[in-house]
Amino acid sequence: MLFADSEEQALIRQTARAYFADKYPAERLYAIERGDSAVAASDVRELADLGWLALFAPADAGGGGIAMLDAAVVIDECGYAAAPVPLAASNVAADLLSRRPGFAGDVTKIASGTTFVSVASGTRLRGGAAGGGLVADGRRLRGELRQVPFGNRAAVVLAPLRVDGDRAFAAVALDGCARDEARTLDRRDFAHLRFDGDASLARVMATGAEAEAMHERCDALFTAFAVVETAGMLQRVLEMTVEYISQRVQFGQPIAKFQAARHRAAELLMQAETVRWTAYHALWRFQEDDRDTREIWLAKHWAIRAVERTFQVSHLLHGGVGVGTDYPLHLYTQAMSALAVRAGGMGEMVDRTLEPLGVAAARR
Amino acid sequence: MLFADSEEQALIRQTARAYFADKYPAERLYAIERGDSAVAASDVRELADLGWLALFAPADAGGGGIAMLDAAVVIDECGYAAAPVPLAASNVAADLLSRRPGFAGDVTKIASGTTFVSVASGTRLRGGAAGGGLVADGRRLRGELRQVPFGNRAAVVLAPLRVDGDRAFAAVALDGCARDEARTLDRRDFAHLRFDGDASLARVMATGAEAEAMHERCDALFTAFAVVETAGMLQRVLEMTVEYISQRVQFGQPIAKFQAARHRAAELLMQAETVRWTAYHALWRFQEDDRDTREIWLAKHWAIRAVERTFQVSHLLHGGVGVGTDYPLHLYTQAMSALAVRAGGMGEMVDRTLEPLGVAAARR
Amino acid sequence: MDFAYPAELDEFRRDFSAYLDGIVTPELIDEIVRSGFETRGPATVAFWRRLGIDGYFGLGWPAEYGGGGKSVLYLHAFNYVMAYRRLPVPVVTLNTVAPTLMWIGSEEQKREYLPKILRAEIEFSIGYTEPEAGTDLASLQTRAVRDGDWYIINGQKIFTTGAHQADYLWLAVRTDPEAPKHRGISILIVPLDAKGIEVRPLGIMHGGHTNITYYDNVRVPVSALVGEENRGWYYMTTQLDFERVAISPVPHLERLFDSLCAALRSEGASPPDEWTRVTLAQMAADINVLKVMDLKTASMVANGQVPVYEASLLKVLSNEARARMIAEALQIVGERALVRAGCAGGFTDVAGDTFERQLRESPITLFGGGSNDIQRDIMAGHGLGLAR
Amino acid sequence: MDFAYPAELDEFRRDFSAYLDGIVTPELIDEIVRSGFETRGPATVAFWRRLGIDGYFGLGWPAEYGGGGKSVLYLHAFNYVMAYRRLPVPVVTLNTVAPTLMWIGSEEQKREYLPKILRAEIEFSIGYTEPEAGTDLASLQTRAVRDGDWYIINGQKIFTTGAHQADYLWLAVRTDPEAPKHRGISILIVPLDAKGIEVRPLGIMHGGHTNITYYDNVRVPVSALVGEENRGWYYMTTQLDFERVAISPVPHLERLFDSLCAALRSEGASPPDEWTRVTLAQMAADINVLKVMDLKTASMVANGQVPVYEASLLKVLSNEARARMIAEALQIVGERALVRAGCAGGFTDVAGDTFERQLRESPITLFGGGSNDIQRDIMAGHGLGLAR
Repeated sequence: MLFADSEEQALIRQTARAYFADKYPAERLYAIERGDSAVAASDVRELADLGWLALFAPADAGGGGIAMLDAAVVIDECGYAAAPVPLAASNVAADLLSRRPGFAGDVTKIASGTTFVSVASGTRLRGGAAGGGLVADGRRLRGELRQVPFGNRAAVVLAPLRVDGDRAFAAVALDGCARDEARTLDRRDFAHLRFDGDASLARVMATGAEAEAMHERCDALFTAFAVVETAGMLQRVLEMTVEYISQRVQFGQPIAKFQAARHRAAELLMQAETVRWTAYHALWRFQEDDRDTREIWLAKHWAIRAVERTFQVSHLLHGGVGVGTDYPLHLYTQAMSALAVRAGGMGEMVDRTLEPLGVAAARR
Repeated sequence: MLFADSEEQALIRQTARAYFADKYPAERLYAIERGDSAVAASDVRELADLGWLALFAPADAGGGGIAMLDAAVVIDECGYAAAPVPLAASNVAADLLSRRPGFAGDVTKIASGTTFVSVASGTRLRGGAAGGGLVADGRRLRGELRQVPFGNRAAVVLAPLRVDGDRAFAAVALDGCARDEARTLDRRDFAHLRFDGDASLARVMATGAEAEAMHERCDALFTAFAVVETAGMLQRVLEMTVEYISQRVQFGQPIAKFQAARHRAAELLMQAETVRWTAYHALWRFQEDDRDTREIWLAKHWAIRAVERTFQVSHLLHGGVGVGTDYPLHLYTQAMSALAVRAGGMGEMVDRTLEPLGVAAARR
Repeated sequence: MDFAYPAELDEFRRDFSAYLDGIVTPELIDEIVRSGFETRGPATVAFWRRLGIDGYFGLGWPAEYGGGGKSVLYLHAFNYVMAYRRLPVPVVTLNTVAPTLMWIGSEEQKREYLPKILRAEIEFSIGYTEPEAGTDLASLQTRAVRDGDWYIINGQKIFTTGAHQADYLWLAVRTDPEAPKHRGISILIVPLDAKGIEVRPLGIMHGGHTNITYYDNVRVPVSALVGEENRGWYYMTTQLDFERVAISPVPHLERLFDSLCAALRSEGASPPDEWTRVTLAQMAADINVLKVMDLKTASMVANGQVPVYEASLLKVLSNEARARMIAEALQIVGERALVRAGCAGGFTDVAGDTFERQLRESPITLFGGGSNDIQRDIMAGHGLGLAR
Repeated sequence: MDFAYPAELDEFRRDFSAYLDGIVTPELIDEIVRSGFETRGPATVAFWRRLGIDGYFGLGWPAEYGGGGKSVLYLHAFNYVMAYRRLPVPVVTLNTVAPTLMWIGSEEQKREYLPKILRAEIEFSIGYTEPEAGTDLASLQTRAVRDGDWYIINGQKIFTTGAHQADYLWLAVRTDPEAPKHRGISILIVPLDAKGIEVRPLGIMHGGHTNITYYDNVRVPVSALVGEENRGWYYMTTQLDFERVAISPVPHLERLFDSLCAALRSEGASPPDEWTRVTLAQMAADINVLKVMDLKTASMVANGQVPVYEASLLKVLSNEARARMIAEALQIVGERALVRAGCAGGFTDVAGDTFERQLRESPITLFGGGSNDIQRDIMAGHGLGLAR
């Protein structure tokens, strides 16, 4: 057992930290937040060159073929940098496509940066608004997908839908759909997609129980990576706060000399550590046996509360400085609060957490 | 508006504090806890002489006729002293009996200390185990009442029951029942009562909707007084803890000089204050309009969490001293933890709290 | 104990609400919502003038200053109703400047400013905090040096909120650098068009901006001094005790809660899951506590007492409840709560505010007016007698 | 990262559980339950001797001392299984005395005590805490004065748990009153039948008692000194770091949780209400965190690292979870959980323990082994580099 980066992971982490720090310094993040800059096609191509858009899809299907846990290190560092890049969505999409024989070409296109593919995953994944809204009826594709990550520039989105009344999971080309900007708490690049077009734009990947399983895999992976990304954010918030209270002088001494402040910092440490290790551990279990998603939901459940506490404590310790748009804290607290809702919220996690317990349902 | 004792209430409080301090000093409480002493018939007669067994039942029905809020001050002080006397049960019983024309004689007997009457109120009041277990079928009274307060020496217990299939509320004489000691976390004088006797021992006070309303009133009053009693305990735990940390020296200074300890003491203050005022305010609402029980459930909901926090914080600050049986803290933390469960627990309070919100039930 | 809320105050709340229904126009609401609940636009100014003329700004002022002479409970009720409806109030001007002027202002200052405040013709911005003096406010360094009949001000303030649109600054300055830090502070009234003042915007995460203000040899006459020289700290803290009561934190939380319940009750909403119901029940219990403790502090002031630890207690309770409730509201509403105002598919509360904006705004209360840790120190000291 | 739990350890757990099924008799369980999980009775001693003979007490000891030479992960697994089943372990003797003796004991001490410990023939009680030295352990005052080949001990200890039934004390004494407080402490092994020792019971709220022990000119030979004179504090704290890992707080919580789930799943149980279900889900998430962090600290030790802030983190997390979970368990079970052992109508967990007793026991962990506040100081210092 080793609860620390392997040599290879340490190298990946080092590379990713340096890349994100260089490419997404605070000034650029502020500009993106203001709308004065954006993650451009060239930025995505760079991610493709680094091999980060399809990290753990098998190499023979056109992916990077590295272990999920190694891939997670990149996502972790993406969170640490608060880089608003669509790594989680792209990697999940590549994984799903790589598992269907006829779709290997798509993985290659993702990996090379030729086609950007997103996934329609979000809150209330199971039967909720995000993924349940598409219907292919005869020759027509109708409905909408809400808050699709990077939906403003994706060419394809993977989504559950109904084809002639049956459940299916498909790769939907976005050529014919209308895109409404859906600026959110954390990001500017989400979109609401409205479809009223040609059903042939939806290439069905699976139907029936297979589609259901694919949707489950999509949810599990997306949630697991969201927790890993959150762990990266919590780590950076911890470091930022420790640095701030060590330097900021009030009442004649650094804030960190006050016991209450030190204890709050210790709480941030607890949140960051626990979210990190439960996230990686859950992903490892899934990597070993992809029917074992239980720890993913437990880790998300925990992470939601950790984010809430970290939001409060980090802002409390930062005081006025922390709410300034020229200081990075708000980028993190906003992004992690959104992630806490996005990849399955508390209500859903309670349902999923209770399932394996075998405890009878409430009387109603 | 006045959030403080009136002159009359201050007098009642002074009397009650002095009486309980004199009559139930720590040494006697330890002895009662060990089983080397008990609240005796003479102790109950003293309470009768003070007029405390039927404080707010109307004077013309044989009660003390004071306001509920004034009566609550005595219960509050009973909690402050951790005195294991059956004031809440007796006063609730007197109130219920005073409201039925044929039962004024019982109130007089309660007030004079001739007959001790308890109520079968407890956890899961509505349809739960405590009150729902009695059946009068023809000439036979059968069933059991669990954890009846002061059930080891009460002569009568008020309880809901079914009479020939209909809901009823009755005064049940305990002559013919078997009593099993039910020593609990907080007390030695509870009893499980098992009935297999004469139905005429149950004098019916109300049936049908009236019985239901009486049961509701019983629950509401019992819960409200439980929160008031809890407030008294929280106050004493606060004072005890403040005194302890002011005197106990560690690392060369009193514990109270450590910011973390001071902040924890502040938290105890918050718990004690909030439970006190929500309890009295809720009881006042009920006094004004006895259909308005909403605040009682809200106050209990809050008090349950306050007790949990106070348990942790007070023991943390006391360290080893707090767990010794020669120091009073454990009497309080045990008693308040039991009260938190007893007069309606969290599950029930959530149900009752949600009722007035008009929010649709969960999908199942 | 007497918990009966005075019938005349119930009546006042009803009447005032009906009055507001009559004068709150769609244009006003639109202006408020579009500004992100931050800017003072023309509809807002017109609204305030109307409130002033109709006597609501001077509700609690003594008759000699043209006020209504009502008890602090009226002020509390006024602010409660306004806050619940998310209507703007010139808080600093009404709750800090005016009462302090009535208390220790010169006759000239009273004559000059009070009538204009009453009619909403002028507005003040508060200049206390400095880059190196946040929580430790008393260590402020902006200097005012006496030069004949003038003070000459040099320094820098941060979080001078509203300074870009106000008329005057209510400025805390150091007039005696030799004295212990709490004893060398004075309050000056400084016109914002005085020479040497520079106002620079400072973006804040919930939208809009506060300001940094720079003072370069700004000259004001000695008549700008409020009260006695070097007694400023005493005025500031005494005023703060009262201000904390007039401005209840509770109506905002009540609106949040009511908005959630309304959304869940609305037709077409899917029934809430177990977690949502359990969370709502907890919120209801929290709101109940806050309302009762809020009444307690208000009634203390009405009875001539100064709630010290009680105000701190209410602040800590409400701050923690607010942070928790907003995070939970996002969880209850789900992804729709994440959408920013103006984008399709979002969700707003009864006052047209998004929950995501309220989340972005929530940190302010965690440290504004003394952090929760400072409040806990106050409770330990004033409430329990535990000296540091 | 490598999270795979070694297959040989899985196997060990399985085998050990099966072994226990074979030797745990109804008499043993009855003795344990009736003693309130406190007393060492004859069935318990027999059980321990059996475990000792079968090699389980020396699992992690080097072969030279007759041990199994297994990694700390085996110790962890052994303790986990025992704790989950609520079976007693002579914790102090096995986890403090034996490892410290192996580390810095004299050859004579090793020869004298280790074989007997291995065979469960002797037991130690720990004497660290004093009335005036609780959390601030290093300020202990019990003196040991050198007198030729003897130490003469005078003083008083509190919470000398088990001293009424143990054979030896593992006593921290002050040997140099002039040195800084951490540098004048030594460890002595003191037979409990030595002249001048008085053991008085001190009742504790979860039942049974701990002890106060008095030392009146107690004489022990200098050979009773463990390691070097005045290095005691170093030995105590170093040992503590390792001890904290071997003894996981998690199995107790897992048993609590599993007991609740089993009760709710059992036939005849009414379906849980919403609050219960939401609370169970939260407990499940908490348990998951604790299990993962517990594995982390254990694997660190197995890899030769010393978990300092990590151990504190686990302690704080588990203490808070424990206090919360037990209170919630009482709420979930309801009034039946309040009934004391031996009275009708109660409820017990899978190991025959009542929840109300566990509530009474729960305060111990909040301060035992360094209060949660001390642990937070350690996290801030060692984990974040924030000096006091």
